[in-house]
Amino acid sequence: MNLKTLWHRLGSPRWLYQMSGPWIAVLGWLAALLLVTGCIWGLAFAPADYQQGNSFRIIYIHVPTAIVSQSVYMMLGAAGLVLLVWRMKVADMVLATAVPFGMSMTALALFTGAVWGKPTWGTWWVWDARTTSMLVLLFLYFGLYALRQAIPRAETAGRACAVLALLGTINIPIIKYSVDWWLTLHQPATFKITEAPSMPPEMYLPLLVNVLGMYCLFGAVVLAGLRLEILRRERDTQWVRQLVEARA
Amino acid sequence: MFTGQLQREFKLLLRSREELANPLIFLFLALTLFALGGGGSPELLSAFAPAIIWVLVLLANLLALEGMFRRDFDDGSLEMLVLLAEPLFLPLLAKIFMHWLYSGLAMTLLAPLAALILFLPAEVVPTLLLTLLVGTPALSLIGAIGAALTVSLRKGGVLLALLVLPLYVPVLIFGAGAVSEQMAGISNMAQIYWLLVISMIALTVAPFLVAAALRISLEQ
Amino acid sequence: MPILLTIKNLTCIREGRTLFRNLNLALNSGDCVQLTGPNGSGKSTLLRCVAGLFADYSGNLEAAPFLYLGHKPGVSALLTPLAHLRWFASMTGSTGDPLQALARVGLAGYEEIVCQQMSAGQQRRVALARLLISDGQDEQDAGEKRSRPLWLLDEPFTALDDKGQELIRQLLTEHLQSGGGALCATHQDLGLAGSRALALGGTT
Amino acid sequence: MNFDSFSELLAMGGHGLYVWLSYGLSLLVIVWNVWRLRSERRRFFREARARLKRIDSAADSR
Repeated sequence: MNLKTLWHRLGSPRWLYQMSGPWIAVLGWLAALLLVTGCIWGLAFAPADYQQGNSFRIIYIHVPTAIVSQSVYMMLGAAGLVLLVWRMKVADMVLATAVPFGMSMTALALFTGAVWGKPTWGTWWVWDARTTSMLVLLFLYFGLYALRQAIPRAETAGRACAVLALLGTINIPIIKYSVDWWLTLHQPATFKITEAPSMPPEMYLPLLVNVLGMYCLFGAVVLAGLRLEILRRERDTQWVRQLVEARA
Repeated sequence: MFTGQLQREFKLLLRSREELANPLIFLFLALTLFALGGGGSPELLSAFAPAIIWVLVLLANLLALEGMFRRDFDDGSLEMLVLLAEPLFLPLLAKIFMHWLYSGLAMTLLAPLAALILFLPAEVVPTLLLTLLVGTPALSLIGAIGAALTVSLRKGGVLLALLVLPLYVPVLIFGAGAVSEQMAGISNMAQIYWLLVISMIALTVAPFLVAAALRISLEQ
Repeated sequence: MPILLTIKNLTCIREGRTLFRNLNLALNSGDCVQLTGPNGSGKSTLLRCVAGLFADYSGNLEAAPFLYLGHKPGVSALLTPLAHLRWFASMTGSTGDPLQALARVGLAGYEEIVCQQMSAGQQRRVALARLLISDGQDEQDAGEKRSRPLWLLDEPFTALDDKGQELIRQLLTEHLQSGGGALCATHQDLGLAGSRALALGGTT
Repeated sequence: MNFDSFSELLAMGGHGLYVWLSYGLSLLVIVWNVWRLRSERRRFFREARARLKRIDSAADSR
């Protein structure tokens, strides 16, 4: 199938619904497999850090969630652009369903960061560049979520969120830079946590597995949300009716 | 078209003079509260003065934002503007400019007074004014997008704050940071250039996003 | 005769309700189409689709430059009628005389009074004055000079007294005679010679 | 395995509370995300069935 027909088919809800079913199962099970492997590996088999001891094992959940939450926001910006320029409904559905996921992952990354910080550096919270930009990212997610909740009409809400996501995506690099600069003003660079090269493979391989697992989970969740949105918006079409009756 | 809209906004502003002063009164009221809460200690207040002034400018700006499109939306003028104006960004720029005049510029002009209340050293005041002058346009421009997105909502106020304040973070950091650096005796031109850059990016992007957001808000 | 509005296979579904399906309409200059139908049958939505305020439809729409008069009069409460019309003129580039237009809609003497202090009907009249100045006042060769030949009127009779309603009929008649066209949603009888009715929401 | 016994794995060298708290909450969040979608899907089918019934009975009674 060439790219153009794929593009057209992405506009067909029914095709998307049927195609996404098996993909959700594959991605979901893959995510479960990878995450379970990565976590057990990281928790039980990876060697302890010679400075931080065992508390560093939080990295295996903290870094993947942080990475995924940032990629999700970037993807929201891209989806917003697609929706505003080409008015593709799929983009709207992705925008609707990925926000709660991204929001929960950002909150999780902040929480695990705090829990990691307490035993390692003796404080729950540091105003360092990474945590601060994650916090702002969480607020950006809150904004997207609240805006969608506030606008009653789904189509209007989707396009309003697209504008906001686009604006946020433009802003994220500026926020990152400003926060980086601000950090150097207030305190000298204290610690660089996630420098990969200094890690031996038996330490970073589980991390890699978990990052992959998180992306698979993200894919599965977005596709499942997409299916749900398709059903809601196509509820009066013949094929959805048949689906509903078949499940009765 | 720009001047036509500007004249209209100016007339509207003259007719609602009493509302005009509200953000400014808020600014000074909050400043007083800060001074009272801080025990009036000059060292404490002057150390926090750049942050307090900038945060209050953000909030006062936000307060003025809500009315930017609200009244026009309620009486249907906004609908007409969107239908008639071609290109739409010209009258929108006029509206944003007007908002900046009575929030950003007015606050810049009153900032020396705020600096006085908070015991900000006199030699830092020019820097404060410069950062406000260069940074506040970005606030009005970015804020206009949020105002346009929430204009059709009855209870848009808190939502507007939630949408817009995270986007104000860089302006706050560079603005307050430049003043703090000046107090510490460090060169701060980089931050002021950054404020300028943010305002310029906002100036090029915001009018189109505001136009898009208004069209979306009117679709109901 | 120039065509002012073509609607081809217009379908609009809102909140899961089909407002209209495969709607077709051609409106030539000199035509007036009255939209009728029960509440919620999509009259306003159709007008908003044509005006470009509502884009969630499928089908083809081609409209000449138009003037839209919606539910809300679009008159700022804090402005005077004169200031409002001047602003309107600066947005559209229309050259009609605002004073003359205000006199025509029965608001002579109210030019400098803030709209806030006027009644709802008078505010509607200010909105009607917009229709006049966009046309220009030169009656003799107005046909060629109409910059916005298509009028989209949503419930224009709202809040108007008998005289005001008569005024709308007059304005419409003149507009149609000079080559304009109108799409008008109302429950009242327009009483115009060249008017057709388009009933919406007939199918259940 | 990096630990000598299961109890040492649980203790995490004295940081057990922090490590297991993070992992536990992460599990909770992931499960919540999956559960949310599943329950909303079930709710959609339940409501769609009820709606279809209402539409059909309205059509019958006419």
